[in-house]
Amino acid sequence: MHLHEYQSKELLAKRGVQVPRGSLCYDPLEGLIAARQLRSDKVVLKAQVHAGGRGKAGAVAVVSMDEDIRARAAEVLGKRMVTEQTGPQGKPVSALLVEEVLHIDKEMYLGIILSRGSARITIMASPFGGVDIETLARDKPDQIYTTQVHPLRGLTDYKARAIAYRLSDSKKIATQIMDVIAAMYNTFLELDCSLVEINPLIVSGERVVALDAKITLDDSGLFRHPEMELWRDRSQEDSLELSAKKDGLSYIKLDGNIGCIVNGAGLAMATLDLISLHGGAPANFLDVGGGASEQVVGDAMSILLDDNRVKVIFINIFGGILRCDVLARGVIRALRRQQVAIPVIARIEGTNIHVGRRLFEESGLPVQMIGSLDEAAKRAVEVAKTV
Amino acid sequence: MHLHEYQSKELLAKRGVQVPRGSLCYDPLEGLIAARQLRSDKVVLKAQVHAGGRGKAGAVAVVSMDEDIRARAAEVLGKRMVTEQTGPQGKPVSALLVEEVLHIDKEMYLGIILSRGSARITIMASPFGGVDIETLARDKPDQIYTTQVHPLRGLTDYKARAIAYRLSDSKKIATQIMDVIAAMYNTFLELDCSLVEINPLIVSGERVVALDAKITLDDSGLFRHPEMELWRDRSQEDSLELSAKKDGLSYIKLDGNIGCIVNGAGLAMATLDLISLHGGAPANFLDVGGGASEQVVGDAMSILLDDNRVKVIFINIFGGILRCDVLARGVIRALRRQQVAIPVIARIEGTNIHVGRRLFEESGLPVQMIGSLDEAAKRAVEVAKTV
Amino acid sequence: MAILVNRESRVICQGITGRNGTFHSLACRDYGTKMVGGVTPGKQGEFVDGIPVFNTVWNAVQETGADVSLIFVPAAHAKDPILEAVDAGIQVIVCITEGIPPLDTASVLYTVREQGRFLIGPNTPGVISPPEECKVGIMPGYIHKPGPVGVISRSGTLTYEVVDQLTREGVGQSTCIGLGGDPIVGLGFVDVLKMFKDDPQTEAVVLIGEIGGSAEEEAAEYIKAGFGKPVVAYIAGRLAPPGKRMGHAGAIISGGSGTAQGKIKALEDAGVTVVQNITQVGTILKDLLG
Amino acid sequence: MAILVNRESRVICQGITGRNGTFHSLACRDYGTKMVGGVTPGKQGEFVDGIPVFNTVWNAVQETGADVSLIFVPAAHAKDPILEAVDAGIQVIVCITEGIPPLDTASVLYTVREQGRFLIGPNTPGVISPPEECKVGIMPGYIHKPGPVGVISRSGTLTYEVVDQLTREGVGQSTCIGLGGDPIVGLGFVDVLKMFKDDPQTEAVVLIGEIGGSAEEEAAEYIKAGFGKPVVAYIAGRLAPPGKRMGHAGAIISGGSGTAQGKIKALEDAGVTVVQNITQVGTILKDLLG
Repeated sequence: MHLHEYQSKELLAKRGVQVPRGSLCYDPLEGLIAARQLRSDKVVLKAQVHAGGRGKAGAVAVVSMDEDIRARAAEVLGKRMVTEQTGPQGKPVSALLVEEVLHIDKEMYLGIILSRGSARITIMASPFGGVDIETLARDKPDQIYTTQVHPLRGLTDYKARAIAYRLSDSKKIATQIMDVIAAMYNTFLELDCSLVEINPLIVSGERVVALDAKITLDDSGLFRHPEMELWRDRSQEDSLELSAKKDGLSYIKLDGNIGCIVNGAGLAMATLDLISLHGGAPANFLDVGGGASEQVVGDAMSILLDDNRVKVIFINIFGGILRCDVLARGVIRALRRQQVAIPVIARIEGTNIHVGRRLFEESGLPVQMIGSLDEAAKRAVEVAKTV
Repeated sequence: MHLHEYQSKELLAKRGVQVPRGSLCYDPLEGLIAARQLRSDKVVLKAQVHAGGRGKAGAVAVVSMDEDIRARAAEVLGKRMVTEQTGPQGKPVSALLVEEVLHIDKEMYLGIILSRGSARITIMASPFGGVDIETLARDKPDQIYTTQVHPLRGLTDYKARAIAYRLSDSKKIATQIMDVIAAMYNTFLELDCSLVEINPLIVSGERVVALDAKITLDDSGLFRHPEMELWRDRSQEDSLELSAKKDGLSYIKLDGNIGCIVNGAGLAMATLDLISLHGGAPANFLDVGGGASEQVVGDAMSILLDDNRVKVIFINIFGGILRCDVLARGVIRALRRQQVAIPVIARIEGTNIHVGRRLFEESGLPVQMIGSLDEAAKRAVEVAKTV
Repeated sequence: MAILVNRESRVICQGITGRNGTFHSLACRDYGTKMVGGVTPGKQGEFVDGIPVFNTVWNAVQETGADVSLIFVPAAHAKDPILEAVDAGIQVIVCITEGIPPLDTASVLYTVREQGRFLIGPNTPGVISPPEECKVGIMPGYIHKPGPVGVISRSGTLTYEVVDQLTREGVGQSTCIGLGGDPIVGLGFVDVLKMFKDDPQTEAVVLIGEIGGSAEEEAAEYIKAGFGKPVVAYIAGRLAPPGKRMGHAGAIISGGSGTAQGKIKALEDAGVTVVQNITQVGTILKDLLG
Repeated sequence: MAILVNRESRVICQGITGRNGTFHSLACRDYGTKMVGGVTPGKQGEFVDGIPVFNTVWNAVQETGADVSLIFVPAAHAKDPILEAVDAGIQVIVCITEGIPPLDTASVLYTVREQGRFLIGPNTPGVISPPEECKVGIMPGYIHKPGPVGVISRSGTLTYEVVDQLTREGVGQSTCIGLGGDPIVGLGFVDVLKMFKDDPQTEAVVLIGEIGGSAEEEAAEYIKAGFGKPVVAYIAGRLAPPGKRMGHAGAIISGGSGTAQGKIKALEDAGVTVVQNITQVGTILKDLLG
């Protein structure tokens, strides 16, 4: 679960990190008032969207108090913002962070992730911030310092100190950076994060300030932090994907017209690849999970049936814990409830396959059973092209 | 620093451990009222002294409400209690814990220490409590289960569970014991303890209750818990030892008449042993520490000069960081201030020895310098016998 | 022979009295696995269809000599049972549980590795050695067939798909292992490849990877350095959009790394036959070994 | 030769800019020790009488090749510098600091042992190898003399007393080590005895114990199993009353264990010459080696 910049800053500020003065605004007038309250010549307006690359996309604007602040705010508020990370449809901007403009002496980078290979929390730091870490890794690989934290010992002062002194020679600055690192680490640990990033972390005079921050919570750890659900901004997430998640399904919208239902994430990905290999375009990734119930299968079918882009439904199930008869019942129920006659290609295999096959045959519904996965995928692609 | 039973119980109860209902009383009338409030046929009166062996010494009494509770309380309150651990002079009882009497189905033992060899927190448990751990170790060594806690991992549930199920087969009881172990462990860690003990931990019906508890805080960790100083009961400690500690000295009263001042704990112990080997009896252990100042040396001298049992003072200093001239100045100042003419035998060696020796010689005070440690000790013993 | 689990493995199930624990313990036993006990605190003395239940893993190991454990416990409490298994001396730990917070997995993994034990998963279907009639996991046993192919995968049903193809083509398996679909898991491709290398029964390996992380790239590097047995690979997720989690918590392309294309290239550079069409794995292996 | 520290040791001081740190760094250098650097965060670039100061131990090691560290930091913050030294690759860590909470020492000791490093102390005078002109600690250097006797002790001034006797009798020392007076310390008697056993220069050992714990009993057991060199021991604290802490945090008899009598008996059973009168250690060693 992604957090907005303002939320990320709030979590860090609570743990002692300095952030620019500012406030969150939901309409242009509020924005004007907020800007005036900062009593400064210039302010920065930052659109709150779940996507990087905001700078290039014009989602961050430094404006002078001479300008028409309301107009500038209105240019973004309520609009959809397209950045290199949002996809062409963009993401809606419902809130604007209005902040003071700080004098910048130095821009640094600090990020924390959980590294897969070592299975350790890894702190990445660079004295050159303000660009994204991938660019940094490409352009100045020897200016990124990574430090791993012992999983049982936790973050020690000396590790934070070693990083801090690589970013600054000044004791005054380094001491503040140490505190920032500790705050980031504690946030990461306490909230089961998958990313805590401050970029840039700036030196402004004698102060160290987090100019931008990005926190992502790991979905698997969310059950420990139910209070964080209140911070979920549903407007930033696809509504179909959201409702699928609520049903216990894993669904991702794609651009094609072949609706897919598969059990297991790996098999689901392989199914998309196979369809694509045969020249088709899947409308979605949809994993009903290893042990889905009749209800869940029905819900999955409904999501596809509700999607008017879908020309054909391709079911690929290798029944293990999920029995083929349960699957068949769920599919049949959903098809009967819906009055649309969408063609269904089903390749089912595994536990109770015979019962499942018989149920489909006896249903009288337009479900075509094909034993070979390859043939089934080819057929789905053909059907999608002809419908 | 030792805590009283009632203090130990308070710390554990705060962390969820069940303790008997009761209250602390400072005079007999209060005791009577407390007993009545328990609305029970019998109550137990427990003298609060820093010593084990209270049971055998009559410091714990179960009394019926028919009896004269005030009289029974008056038997102990304000008296000195002599147990096998207090020494013949005993310890004053200024408070009485008045508690309900619980039905006991089973008495168990739980204790936590920091084990020297392994340098790990060690949990000791036995299904046979109510006797002290040394007796238990002698009589039922195979009924004591010890478990070590990984210093970085901390106490895991499964370790607490394994102990709990060794004490009880009942899930209801074992689950409560797990919570007690966790509470004890957390107390140990949070307060830098050297001992957290519940003995006995009882099963009373379906409840697990700490009938008696004993917590000792490690002196080296006390600086992290300044609030615990408020709980120090100075009446339970020797006043000379206390004032010595305030001066940064390490002083322990012994039974003899030769006052000793030494730098370094090991050398101080060796000095006592040497005096004893030559037939003398030291009045004290006194370590002025490795880097004592003139002031501290003077304070140390004053403690001995104030002790009217002391017939001769034996100074044994191997100057390293502590310079012999600093020592001499401190001793001379204290002797001059005090108007008593107590003989002093001094064996000093090490840094600035010549200056120190000259200072003593020029002082005109009754300080006898002897170069050989063995001879010096012999001489001190002789002097003590003749004075 | 096979690897990790075999005819001699003595298996317990932590969480045996739960619905899944009971179901799969009995299914494993039906397949031939020596299910010697189970653990559910407070239920010592009970039996699950003849399998004795203990309060602690320690008790179970003492009484049954168990060396393998199959874990079914809720994600919120999975850390402790894994540590308990390690502490009690269990050598191979198979954790089926899905949705364990990665920081918890990372924490236990430290101890697992420090103690030299093997953790399979979490979020794995488990491990099965058909020639040894030993299954420790939730995979459908009947699709397997004893034979010379080792299968390693980050995905459950995709493994079933491949195994089913192999069996239909008459190609049996030595050991099939699901590594688990989480970003942080115990055994990785390289660990298992090393075991397959030393296993005389394994003549070829099928490696089923997916997007996310760099486990496949590391496997490629290891294979390149001289694995010595043919490897056929399939990488799922060529169509996956960056930044989207494809079901598995570990299957996510971030910052341009972890793409299927990168993995396929690395494996091909290492001399691995990378299959584009998942449905051809069975026939390719048949040709390879035939 | 000697053990632990020698002519080649490259020593840094953590806390070099403090009063004690400066004083003893220079005293060690005066004795002959290669003091190559010091660490005080924020003071990199400064010098202490010619000794360069670094922000981190890591920097100091990189620049100077240090392998030994002498630590002077307040007890409340001693944990972190020890861990830092270990992490930066320091092999021998001498921690002078007194009054470190035992739980802190126990915590760092885990990492020190896991990484195979040597921690001397805390609450130790340090270590000195007179034949190698290397002193890493606070002991008065001038009382020492190169020679064949190894000295191990839990006490500081008592060691000085014994060393002084030895030197006066013309008996020199190979290495003298204060283990530290705390209940939890790094190196123990047995660790150091093993080193002395392997050190050709050491012909005899003086072991100075005291009440509390069971380190002397363990030493006795080790010696009994075949140490092969003569050992002379002294145990301080025969008069100590139970339950009273005799200055050292570790010197306390509790529950009837840790008594001088028990330790003396164990050592005598192991063939160790236990001296009753501390002032005779020098002459006994002279007779032994003469």
